[in-house]
Amino acid sequence: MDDRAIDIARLIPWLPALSAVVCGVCCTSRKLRVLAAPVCIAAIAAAFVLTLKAYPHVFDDHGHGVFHVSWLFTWIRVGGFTADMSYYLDPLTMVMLIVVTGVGTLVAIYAAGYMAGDRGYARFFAAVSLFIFAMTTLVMADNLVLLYLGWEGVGLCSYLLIGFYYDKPSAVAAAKKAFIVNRIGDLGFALGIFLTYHQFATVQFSELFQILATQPSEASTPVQIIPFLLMLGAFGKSAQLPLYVWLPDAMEGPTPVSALIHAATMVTAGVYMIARLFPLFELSPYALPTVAIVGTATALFAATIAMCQYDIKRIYAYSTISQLGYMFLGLGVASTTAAVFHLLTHAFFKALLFLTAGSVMHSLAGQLDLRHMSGMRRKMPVTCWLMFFGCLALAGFPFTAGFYSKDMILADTLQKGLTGHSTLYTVLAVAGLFVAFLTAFYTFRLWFRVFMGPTKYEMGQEHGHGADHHPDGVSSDIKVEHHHEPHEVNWLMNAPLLVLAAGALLAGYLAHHWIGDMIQGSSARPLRQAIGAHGAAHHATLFGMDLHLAMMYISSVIAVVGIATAAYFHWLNRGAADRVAAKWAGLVRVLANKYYVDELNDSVIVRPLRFIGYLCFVFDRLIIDGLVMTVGFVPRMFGLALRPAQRGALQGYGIGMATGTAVVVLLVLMVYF
Amino acid sequence: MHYALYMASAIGAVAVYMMMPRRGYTPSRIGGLLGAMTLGGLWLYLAKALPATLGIADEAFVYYYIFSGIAIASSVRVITHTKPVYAALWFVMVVLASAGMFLLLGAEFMAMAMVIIYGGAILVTYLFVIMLASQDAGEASGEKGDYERLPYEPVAAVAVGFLLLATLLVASFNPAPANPAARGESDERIIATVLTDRPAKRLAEHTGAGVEGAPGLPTALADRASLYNTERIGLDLFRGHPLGLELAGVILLVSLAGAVVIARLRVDPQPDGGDGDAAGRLAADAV
Amino acid sequence: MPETIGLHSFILSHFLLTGAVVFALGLVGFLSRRNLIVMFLCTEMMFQGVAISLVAFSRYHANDTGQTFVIFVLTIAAAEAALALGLVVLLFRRKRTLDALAWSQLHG
Amino acid sequence: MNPMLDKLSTLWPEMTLLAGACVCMLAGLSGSAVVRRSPRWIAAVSLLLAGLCVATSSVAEPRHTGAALVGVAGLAVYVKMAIVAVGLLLLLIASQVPDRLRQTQDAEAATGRGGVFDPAGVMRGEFFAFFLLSLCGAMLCAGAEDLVWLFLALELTSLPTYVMVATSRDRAGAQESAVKYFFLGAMAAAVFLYGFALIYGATGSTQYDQIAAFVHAQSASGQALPPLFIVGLVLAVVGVSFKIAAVPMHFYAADVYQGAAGPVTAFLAFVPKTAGFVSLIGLLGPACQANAEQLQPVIWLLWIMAVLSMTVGNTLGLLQHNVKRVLAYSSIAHSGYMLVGLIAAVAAATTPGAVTAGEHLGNGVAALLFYLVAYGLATLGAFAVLGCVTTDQGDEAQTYDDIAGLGQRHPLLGVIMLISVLSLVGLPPMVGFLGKIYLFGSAIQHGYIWLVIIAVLNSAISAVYYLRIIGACYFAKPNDQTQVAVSPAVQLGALVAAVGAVMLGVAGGRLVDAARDAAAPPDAAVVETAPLPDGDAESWSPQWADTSVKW
Repeated sequence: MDDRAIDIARLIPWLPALSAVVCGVCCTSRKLRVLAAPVCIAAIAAAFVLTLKAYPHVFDDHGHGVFHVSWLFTWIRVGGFTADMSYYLDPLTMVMLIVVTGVGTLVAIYAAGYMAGDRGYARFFAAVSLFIFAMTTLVMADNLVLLYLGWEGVGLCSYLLIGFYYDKPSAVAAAKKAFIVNRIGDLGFALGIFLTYHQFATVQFSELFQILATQPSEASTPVQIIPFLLMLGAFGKSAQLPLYVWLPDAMEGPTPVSALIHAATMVTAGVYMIARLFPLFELSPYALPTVAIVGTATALFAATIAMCQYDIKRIYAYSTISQLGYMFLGLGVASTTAAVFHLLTHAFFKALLFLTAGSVMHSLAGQLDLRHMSGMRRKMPVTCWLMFFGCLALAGFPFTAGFYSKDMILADTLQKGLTGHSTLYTVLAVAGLFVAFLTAFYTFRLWFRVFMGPTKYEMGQEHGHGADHHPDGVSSDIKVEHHHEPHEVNWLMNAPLLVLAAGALLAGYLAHHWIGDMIQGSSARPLRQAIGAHGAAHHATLFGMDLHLAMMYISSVIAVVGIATAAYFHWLNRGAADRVAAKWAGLVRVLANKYYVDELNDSVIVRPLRFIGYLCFVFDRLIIDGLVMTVGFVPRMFGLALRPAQRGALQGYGIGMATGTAVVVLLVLMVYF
Repeated sequence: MHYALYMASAIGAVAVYMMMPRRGYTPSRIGGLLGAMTLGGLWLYLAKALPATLGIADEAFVYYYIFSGIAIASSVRVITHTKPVYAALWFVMVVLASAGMFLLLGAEFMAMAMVIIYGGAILVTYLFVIMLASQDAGEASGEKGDYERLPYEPVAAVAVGFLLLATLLVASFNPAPANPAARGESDERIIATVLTDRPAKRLAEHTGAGVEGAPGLPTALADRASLYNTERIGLDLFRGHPLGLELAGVILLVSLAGAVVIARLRVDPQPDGGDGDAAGRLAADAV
Repeated sequence: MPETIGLHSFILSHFLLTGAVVFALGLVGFLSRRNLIVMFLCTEMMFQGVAISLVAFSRYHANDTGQTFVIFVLTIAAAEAALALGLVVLLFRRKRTLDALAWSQLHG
Repeated sequence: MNPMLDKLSTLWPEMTLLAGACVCMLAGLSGSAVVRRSPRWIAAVSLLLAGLCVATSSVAEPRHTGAALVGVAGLAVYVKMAIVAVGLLLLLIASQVPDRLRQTQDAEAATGRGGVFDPAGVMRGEFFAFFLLSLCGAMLCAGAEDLVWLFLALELTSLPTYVMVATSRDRAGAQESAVKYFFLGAMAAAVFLYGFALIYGATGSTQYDQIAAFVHAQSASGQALPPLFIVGLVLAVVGVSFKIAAVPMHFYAADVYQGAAGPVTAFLAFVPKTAGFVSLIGLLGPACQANAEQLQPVIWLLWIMAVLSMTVGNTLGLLQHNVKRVLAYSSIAHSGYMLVGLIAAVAAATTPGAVTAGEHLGNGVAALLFYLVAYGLATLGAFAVLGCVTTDQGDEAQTYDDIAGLGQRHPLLGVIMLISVLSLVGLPPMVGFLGKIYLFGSAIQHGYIWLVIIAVLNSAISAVYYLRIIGACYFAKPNDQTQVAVSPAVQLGALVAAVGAVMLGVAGGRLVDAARDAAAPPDAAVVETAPLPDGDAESWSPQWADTSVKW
């Protein structure tokens, strides 16, 4: 087999890097600005093509997965410590690369239309290119330190892109929050890397896996700590409890960014990292159950919050958190195949959902509030149906992409619970099913609210993105006319969505065997734990059926019921709201907001759930947010306590210095006498 | 012994604190008495353990108490006197007393150098600057001298200073044995290896030849079998630390040029020349 | 009993005591006196305390390095004094006071 | 031949700088306008010549093998090269400082109007002369083999900086920071001088090799080190830590950095710090002949200093609105990080058998030397950018508001600031990341897990205030109250620093190797020259896993 294509694969990260530089240059001149989008799209698309060319090379002649290490140049080589700029290519890498560069290309094409007219057009594409560079580096890294480089790189790009509209204070605050919360997670990750090196004397995956394969099953305590430290990093980046608080706020960024970074790619880095380092996580008997529990708790928590939100992007953000929770559940039950499969399908349908939400927002001048729009299907039919497909996939409607991947996770969990007679996993599986119901409900609540019912809408405050960001009145060369009338977006934006919609509908069916082969041929293959779905015999049955088949039936029913419930309350019986409002006019005046009354007609079944959602939301904002911010608060207090020492008097400083010296000498002498 | 040192430091701290100038009544005499008693008591306590052979002439050791007492008392006056001129003059006393101690220790050259360089040159500079400043300040502000009288946080300063002192004393009273390997070369050896022309000289003397054997060397030096302290220092300085000597020269050059640069830095007349500068500058630019 | 070369160790300690006291009093003066000139004088006094210790050590070990060191200490003291006094004069021209506390605009 | 004269032959770089300084001083007073403006060129030329001298100097065999932590000769060459390289960049960004003084401007204006040039008016020559002399002092610190020499070298490093600070700006703030820096520096000098005296008193010698021999004899006979020696060492270390602005001698840093002109602050953040760390390496070298048990108090001292420096620096930095003060506090924190490397080095040298760990990540001195350059580049870029922004009052940019929107107003300066700050944060691929990996890795190697946890925690805290700088540059409305004026020299200097920060971070192998060679223990010098096996890293060695976890 010739290695040419595999050698060319080394260029995958560097094409976007080059594009970032070119786009950076484009920033400086107004004339060059229009070039940014084509350059960026071309670079990412080229990276995608290279990925496809390299794809066949990660299999040996028998179709089994193999890995290649592709060395580029010496990065860090200090004594025995080696962390080079070199790439680890195996089937798992390929899956991730396809997602990153594939979705990346589509989002970039969409963004070329979406961002048109914005003052920061070139800056946006520079940051996106940089992001793709960092993300591809992350998934291709052959050692932990290079992975960390990508990890911090995507964090930085995320920071820069969340704060893209820097004249919005909320955007700046959200950017800062994202960065700081991620730093907390990264702290654990960095310590995990240090400890890994300390324990195994290498940070290179190939060597690490070799050592791990021969490790005795009883690992020492420091070794057992490593997965927990790494996990902290994964929880931060993939927005799991309690480090998820930054993700809902991150929606302040431009919508394509939300789709690309905060739904499809970056937030799945934590899932990827655990999958990549799966042998490490198997060393501790407590690591994977922890991952599973945190994942399920996050899925449940975020899904309930999503039920009570009105901002479209926020709903999707919480839904992303919830779906990431599923992936962690999958990892936690040693079903890496299912987790990565869900990662793949989720990338398609969530990117689709965000981008269609972006279209709605684009068309309604920034309006994102569910309560201010209705019946939009007549105004934007294409968007309507595209989003419908996305919603189907998210809700897990039979034979859509989300259906297959979610089922795989839930079935594997249940199987682990039933075969191992473990109450924990059974409970987790049931909780997962319940989340599936909530997901179907809130997904279609949104869709019915926006596209069904009578057509009415209120335009948002922003009169087009472009115009809004010209506080000084400078107009740009590229300008899209914004009618003050909702309209379908142009085909530059809709074309990539069609591809995504196809993926959202078909990826599950087409890929569910393929993904198994891919993962089993990579380092993410579970070595020690019982293999969930594939390759091993299925011991458990449910209702006399194969577990997977049973689970398909169950979740189909759940999805349909969820959708139906949503349809009843938010489409068919929506008029009830007005009737109630009319009858309780006084109360409405008291509430001063008719839209709360809209929700009055929720039945006894849904209302408690929604109420719990509100409670969770309050908990989220007050407790968890507060908790995370407290971490930043403690050093502040510390600083405040120290600050009086810096009062400015020369001799005050002298006394401080002399005291320090005297105390130090005294302590040293006390050691002696 | 450690406890005696700690206690002496503590009482000494109280004594110095009492002598610190303050707004109301300053019990400086009581403080001085207390301090003197502390020092005397400590010495008496230590005298019990004095060994038979001291390493310096036994009868001369009494001078240690005299010089040390003067040095310490003068140091206290340096930091408690409210008039800078007197503080500087008391510092001369410290220098003179330590010169005396240097003599006791057989360091004649250092004693003389100390008196000439410190007591003479440096202190005169200080006095000059003090005069320059206090003369001006006298007419500039009426409430002058408040900062002379009132020390900055005397409690903290004294506490910290004497805490450090206590630790230093404890360390000082546990010295390591002298390092025999570090012993300097003997005079004989130096004469034999470095001052090689000197034995020739003495040989010439013995043989009754003339004294002009070594040109440039005074007869008084040439015929000694041992070396003066000054000779030894000179030899050590030039043999052991020639680079240090060069470096010291460079540092003196730096301080010379630095003092010139600083002195000729222009200062705006406004008394509080802080951020008022900016306005002044803009106005000047406009003109 | 330590071998005595130049000076008995207990006598050495006596001289060290004087040196340490002068050093510490210099430190106290530096920290408490607010007149900039006196403050710097006090650092000279700290140097003086070091010089006493150095000469005593020199005798103790019966080598000359300590005394040579004192020469350099003297040189540095002179150099620092020249610079410091120049700076003090500059500061005095600026604020017409020698109070160290007058220079505490920078803080926080 | 006098051994001192042998030594003199290794001092060509210093002599070049000294000669350059003298020429600068003379040229600055010339009546010809062209000559009078030449000192910066003279300084640049003499720096280049000094670099040439360093590059061509044959590394003399260290006089005392096994005496110090490191071979003095290798260390000196590395440090001198680093000082020349960073010194050139500092010179670029500081080239305008004396010209900005109103005094200079007035004198030149008077000459331009046909008047006679008044040489007393300008201080260009002296400024660059002091610049060179201070660098010369820092170089001498690296070559010091004697406490007397070290004392003089430290003074030569600091005395010129006092003058540079005092004359860097017209403002009273400059003079305030000068008086604080000078007076507290004199006090610290007295402290470390006392420490030197006690070390001399305990060992009978001021020469490193003889001190090392004494400690070695003491250690071999199983006796405890004399308390006088330990106290002396502690006082010396604490006193010298004034130069590196580590706790407890850190108090002055923020005020002094704030008051001095930006380029001079950058100078203060690099040159005295380098001199201080090199001095600490030299001081601790002989002491490391003792075993770990005997030196435990000193290790604890360094541990406490490191942890407190990081924590104090970072937490105080959180509360600041003044960017210069933020960078000053970050400078304190970075000293703490570098002390981590020093602890690893002392642990390596005092634990038998661990010296070979220098082959791996365990070489704390190498890490420290590398980080010095990394920190120097990053901080230089940041201060240079700050120096380019002036407020309406004609003052330098100080607060976050002053640099608001810099990224939009001057993209190049914005990017330089971004890179510098990210390097200070320690984000890959900037050089600061590599430096931190190296530092913390060396400590991990010797089992200081908790120390590294505290350090990593601290660098996470620091991200908050560094982020605020980026936020101000990129996420804030451009401030109309400030002007951005960049001279080509400053731009070049800052740009080279920023590019260096990225390049060294991506491919810092050569510098790492250089640092490692510089830090190679003299005994192992022969072993070290063997080329590293390429590609194949060490296999998993079980004894590493056995390293006990220490604080």
